[in-house]
Amino acid sequence: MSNEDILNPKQMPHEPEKATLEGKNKFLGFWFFLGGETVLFASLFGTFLALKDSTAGGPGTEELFGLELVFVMTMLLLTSSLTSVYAMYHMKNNNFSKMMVWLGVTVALGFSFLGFELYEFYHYIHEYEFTFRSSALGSAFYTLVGFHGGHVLFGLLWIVTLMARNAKRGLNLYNAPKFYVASLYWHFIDVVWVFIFTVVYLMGKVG
Amino acid sequence: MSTAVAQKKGFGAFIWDYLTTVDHKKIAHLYLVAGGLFFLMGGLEAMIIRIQLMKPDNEFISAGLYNEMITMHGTTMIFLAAMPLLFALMNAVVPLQIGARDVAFPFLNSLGFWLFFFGGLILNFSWFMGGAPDAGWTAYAPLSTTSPGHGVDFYVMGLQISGAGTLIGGINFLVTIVNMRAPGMSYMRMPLFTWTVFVTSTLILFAFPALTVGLFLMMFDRMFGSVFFDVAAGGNVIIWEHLFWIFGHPEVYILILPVFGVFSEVFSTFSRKRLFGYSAMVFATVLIGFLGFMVWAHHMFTTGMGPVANSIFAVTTMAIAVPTGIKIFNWLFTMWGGTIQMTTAMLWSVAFIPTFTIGGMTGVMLAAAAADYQYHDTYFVVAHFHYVIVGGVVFGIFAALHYWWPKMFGKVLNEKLGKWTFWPFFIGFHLTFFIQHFLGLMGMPRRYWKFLEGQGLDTGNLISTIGAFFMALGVIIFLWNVIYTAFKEPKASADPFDGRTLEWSIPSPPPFYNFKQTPLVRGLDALWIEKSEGKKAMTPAEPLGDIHMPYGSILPFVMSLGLFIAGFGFIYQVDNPVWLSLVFIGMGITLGAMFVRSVKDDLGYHIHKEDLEKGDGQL
Amino acid sequence: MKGWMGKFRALFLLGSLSLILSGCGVDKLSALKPDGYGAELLYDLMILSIAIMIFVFIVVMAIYTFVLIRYRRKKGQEDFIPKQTEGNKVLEIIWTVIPIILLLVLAVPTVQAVFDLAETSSDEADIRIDVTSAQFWWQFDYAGEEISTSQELYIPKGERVYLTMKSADVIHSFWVPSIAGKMDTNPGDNENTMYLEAKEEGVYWGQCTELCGPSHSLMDFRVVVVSPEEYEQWVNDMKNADPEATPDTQVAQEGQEIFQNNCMSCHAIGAQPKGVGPNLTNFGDRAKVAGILEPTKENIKNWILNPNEYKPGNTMPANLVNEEEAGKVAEYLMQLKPSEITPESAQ
Amino acid sequence: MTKDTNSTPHNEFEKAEHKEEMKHQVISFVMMIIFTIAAFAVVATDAIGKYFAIPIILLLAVVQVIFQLYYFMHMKNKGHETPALMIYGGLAVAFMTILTFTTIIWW
Ligand code: HEA
Ligand code: HEA
Ligand code: HEC
Ligand code: CUA
Ligand SMILES: [Cu+2]
Repeated sequence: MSNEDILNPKQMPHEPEKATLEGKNKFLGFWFFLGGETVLFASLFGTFLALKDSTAGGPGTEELFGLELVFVMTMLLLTSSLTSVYAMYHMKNNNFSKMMVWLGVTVALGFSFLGFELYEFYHYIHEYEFTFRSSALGSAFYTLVGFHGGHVLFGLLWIVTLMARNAKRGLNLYNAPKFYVASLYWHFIDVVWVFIFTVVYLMGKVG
Repeated sequence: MSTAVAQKKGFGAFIWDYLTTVDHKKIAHLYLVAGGLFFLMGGLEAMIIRIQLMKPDNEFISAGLYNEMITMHGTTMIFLAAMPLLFALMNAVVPLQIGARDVAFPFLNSLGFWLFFFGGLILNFSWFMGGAPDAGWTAYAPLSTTSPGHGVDFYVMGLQISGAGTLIGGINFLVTIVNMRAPGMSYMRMPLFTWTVFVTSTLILFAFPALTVGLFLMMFDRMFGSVFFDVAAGGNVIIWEHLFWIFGHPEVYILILPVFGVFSEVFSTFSRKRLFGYSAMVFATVLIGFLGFMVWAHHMFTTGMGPVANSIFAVTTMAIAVPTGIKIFNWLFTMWGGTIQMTTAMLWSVAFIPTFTIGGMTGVMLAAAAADYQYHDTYFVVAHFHYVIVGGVVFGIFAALHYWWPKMFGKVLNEKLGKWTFWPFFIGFHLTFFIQHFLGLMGMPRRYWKFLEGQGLDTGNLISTIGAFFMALGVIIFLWNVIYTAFKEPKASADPFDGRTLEWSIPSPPPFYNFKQTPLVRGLDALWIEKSEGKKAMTPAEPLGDIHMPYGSILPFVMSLGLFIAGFGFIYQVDNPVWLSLVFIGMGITLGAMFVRSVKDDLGYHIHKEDLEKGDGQL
Repeated sequence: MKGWMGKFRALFLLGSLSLILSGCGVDKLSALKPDGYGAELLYDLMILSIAIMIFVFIVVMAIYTFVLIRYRRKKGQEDFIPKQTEGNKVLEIIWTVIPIILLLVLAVPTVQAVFDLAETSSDEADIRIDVTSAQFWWQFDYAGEEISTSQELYIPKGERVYLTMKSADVIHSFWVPSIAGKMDTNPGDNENTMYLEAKEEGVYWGQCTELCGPSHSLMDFRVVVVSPEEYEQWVNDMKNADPEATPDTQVAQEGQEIFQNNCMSCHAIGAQPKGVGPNLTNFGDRAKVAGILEPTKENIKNWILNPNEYKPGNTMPANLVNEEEAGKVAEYLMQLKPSEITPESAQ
Repeated sequence: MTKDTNSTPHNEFEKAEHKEEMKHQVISFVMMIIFTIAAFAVVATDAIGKYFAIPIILLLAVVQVIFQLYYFMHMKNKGHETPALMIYGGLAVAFMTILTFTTIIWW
């Protein structure tokens, strides 16, 4: 396939993200990466679980967590997962402008999630003096949740860059895999969050 | 558009070419040179260790320096020598063996190398910046978290950065092997080396993230005041041990599996026989990889995990002897009935069998959890792992270098010097490490700066030290051989060893696009099949056409350099927040380069059919 | 365990193997010269595993030697193409099944030994000792007896002594090769347990086997095994030791005063209070100073003046007292001999 | 260069197929929301004892994740065999890691 065909495809194929060898490689490589990320988060979850009762006299999970905030955050992130699915739906239908709209919504939801998260941290630090350094639980909590937050932030920057970069070009076989892979990343972040709200917050609340 | 070969324009252009290359064959050279230099460093450290232990109560180096020496020796050898040397082989050979023009991600391939390289540099800079890490290559907390100075910080940053490179490399090879095989090469027709690389890459993918997390926790504890390993604030030091070994045990199979692949190729080539029990070999490789994740706690039998855990991990560990045994016997039976030609590569491989068997057997002895209460942290363990690592990995790397040197550099290494490399190293190796089994049992713990008089350990240690000098001699002869070969040996043919796999079907060294036409694979040992049917070359799977090639790029170098700079910032911001500026500068460079990478289209170029027809690789 | 081991011992191979190996190393230090229940159990396990390994090795080497001699390419065979065999099901099954059987033979006694050695005390009457490690010394507190020693652990022959182990700083590991296997001492609440059961009297070497800092290799200690009667007497003597007792000589008395003024912040004499340095109650009876030096006055004096020269990185400050004072303190310390029972009694 | 390629002709059949898939995805989204609410409800109302609540919410999480992976991330589609293998590999290692860490002081 010539470069011209990739940048200006005469017709979009069925699965534009896997139409070129580069696309196929990117697709597969990214899934592998997610396999590795699974272990990364497992190690963090393991550490958190091992330290979840090590409060060193400070506040414990039951005392700290409020479910309302977490519920709102969860809804935001879950919804953003759906909106990115919509974006990919439009990508497959070769409808670039709609894809951009949905990605925009995704980004907005993602940022509001982050906002809530920052507020949550602020709240713990100022109301409870529960910090990264105050107890092993604190270290483990901020590290696990912070790593997830970092992933959210990175995902947002990534999607925004992609959108800005391709706003004028439209969809082609060169950038379709990039959009697709970014959306996979976004879903993965959501998967991790499902476990965070279950294992950290809900189980922490149960005690 | 044939810009990729911009060399022969002087030294500057030559350097620039390597800094920007994304060609897997050149990246292999980079890995080889960098890994080789680090091997010499690690070897030098080993010599210093052995000199210190030459006689009882020796004061050759101080206690603190000794701990730095063993830490750097272990870390350097494992992360900066053995792994990169294996990556050199993987890069040089895998794409050729599967009939591919390149790896799946040429850009990332180069990024992986530079990350490793700069990570290794950071680690070794510690020598000049107030002291190297001194908590052992295992860096157990809280010794590591409370170690004064910045030594351990260098360990953390260095491994974090080079670890990222390794992970990238692993993913690259996985995708390459899954997606880029030539037509006809089904999984069960892949050469065994490619298979082992595949499994090794999977292990990298699943093992390294555990190390990444462990290093982050340690970094946070040391640099940002978290308390994961501070028992006073509820921390738990055993977490590090688990995370380290969840990574660490698979790591040793990451090291050994590729050389198992090498030996499979060498045995079969120089016996002129198909590998005996190919499918069993593949199965055994996968099984070793799989079991490798269920045994890590055998390094922690004396940690106090309790009898149930110890028993479970003892039994799973022993189980690994079975697939490994399958391999040993299959190699023996590959030679059985063959016609064995004792080239240097074959000599290293033949020497590997008894050596590794001894190492594996002491491994199984260690796996007997209760008995490990006696062996653990003694020289018995040191003997075990040098038997498998030196007798397995290093022998394997030597075998591979002698075997694939013509493919990498176009000349066959001098055979006579090759044998002169082998014998001192082989004899020296057994002198050094065999006696250490007994030293351990006689009560000599490892990581001992000095042993005292009157403990009956004097003779054994002296013998061990003498052996190390023989090994050094072997290495020096090898270096001489490299130089000698470069100047004195004639150019090698495409297939100097009567090879069986695809890499021998193209010129030595191959043109930068590897295969003019992608070959059609008709079975295991693809080239051998064609040769045994009297054909000279592979049947192409496609008509001659344009070849797509990636552009080179300096960005991987820049990204890694940024992290290198940021690394120093992270290390020193503890002393003075001013250093945080380095973090911002460094991260800025890296993120900037990433940004450039993502907004600039890079589709590569095409070599045109007409140019290909004109000359063989003379572009 | 003992039962089937007895049968194995009878085997000539194992017997001679044991003989050869037991020639290795120094008494009371080598794991190959077991004098305790644990060490013997593990020694038997080691011999069994070595025997299995030798068997495997012989098989591998037999095939190996044959192949290399028989199938070496000879002159005139340059063009010979051997038959390309794919494999052999029967052979492959054989070399899968036989190792599995051998490993089972090893695994069963391994698991038994692991559980055997994990036994903990259930009886108040047992001797129980708390072991605390610190950079680079050991403290032993005898539970229920109000006795503390450092560097030297006294235990009675033939009795099980249960240890509860922890660390005051980094991880260390407690190993007395001739009596039992090793066990780590972890910081925090992560206490470990093990037991010692010595079968011969004597002074055994103990070592720290987990890298713990510069003087890791110098963190030696002794286990003094005496007869049960002597142990009884030692416990009594130690309990009755008077930390305040005035020494006989003038020099020593001065030494005592200097000691009380400069050193008591870290070192205790008598069980209380616990210090950040070794307990010196029976220092005069020690076989070694700081675990490594001969107990001469000169050595003690030099140690007090500059401990870091002998054990790099240890936490005792240098030059707390001047040279003359150090001599006096040494004199005093050497007179701290609360008991008749000393390492010499353990012969 | 085309600014917006959505004017290019596109296979009607494929469009229908995408629509069908989208429908599944919306259904799974609704299910996920329901599961989430259920999990929060279990904890918030304290209706069930601790020993039942934890397994239940974990189960709900696992089901949700399966929806994410199979529907949102298309793992159910063909061409995802290798990704599935890798994710399961990762999950296996993850499972073992977490198992040890939750029982870090073994029994
Ligand atoms: C390349 C590296 C490599 C390899 C391949 C191995 C292979 C094995 N290792 Fe080793 N090991 C290390 C590198 C390696 N190891 C390192 C670096 C350490 C120390 C780390 C540190 O603490 O610093 C270590 C430590 C180590 C320990 C911890 C010791 C301790 O600290 O107390 C244990 C315990 O079980 C162990 C076991 C094994 C086993 C069972 C194998 C098996 O895979 C071996 C299998 C092979 C065979 C058994 C031989 C061939 C088989 C046959 C011929 C069939 C028949 C055999 C039988 C029936 C027995 N190793
Ligand atoms: C790939 C891994 C690898 C390799 C190849 C080696 C190779 C060697 N190792 Fe070691 N080793 C480890 C991995 C490895 N090692 C690890 C992981 C540890 C544990 C560390 C820890 O406890 O934390 C260890 C520990 C270790 C110890 C124990 C230290 C202790 O516990 O106190 C000893 C002691 O003998 C030793 C010796 C040697 C020797 C003599 C070699 C020889 O084979 C080396 C041969 C090579 C040379 C001799 C190079 C020769 C070249 C020159 C001399 C020229 C130099 C010139 C220039 C620089 C221009 N190693
Ligand atoms: C800050 C605490 C501290 C002070 C003060 C201190 N010591 Fe020590 N001392 C130690 C520690 C810790 C050790 C153990 C060192 C080692 O073995 O690693 C030790 C060891 C010793 C030993 C060897 C003990 C043995 O068990 O064999 C002697 C003797 C000794 N000190 C004497 C003295 C004298 C005399 C003084 C006062 C002049 C003194 N110490 C002051 C901390 C201290
Ligand atoms: Cu204490 Cu080593
Ligand atoms: Cu291991």
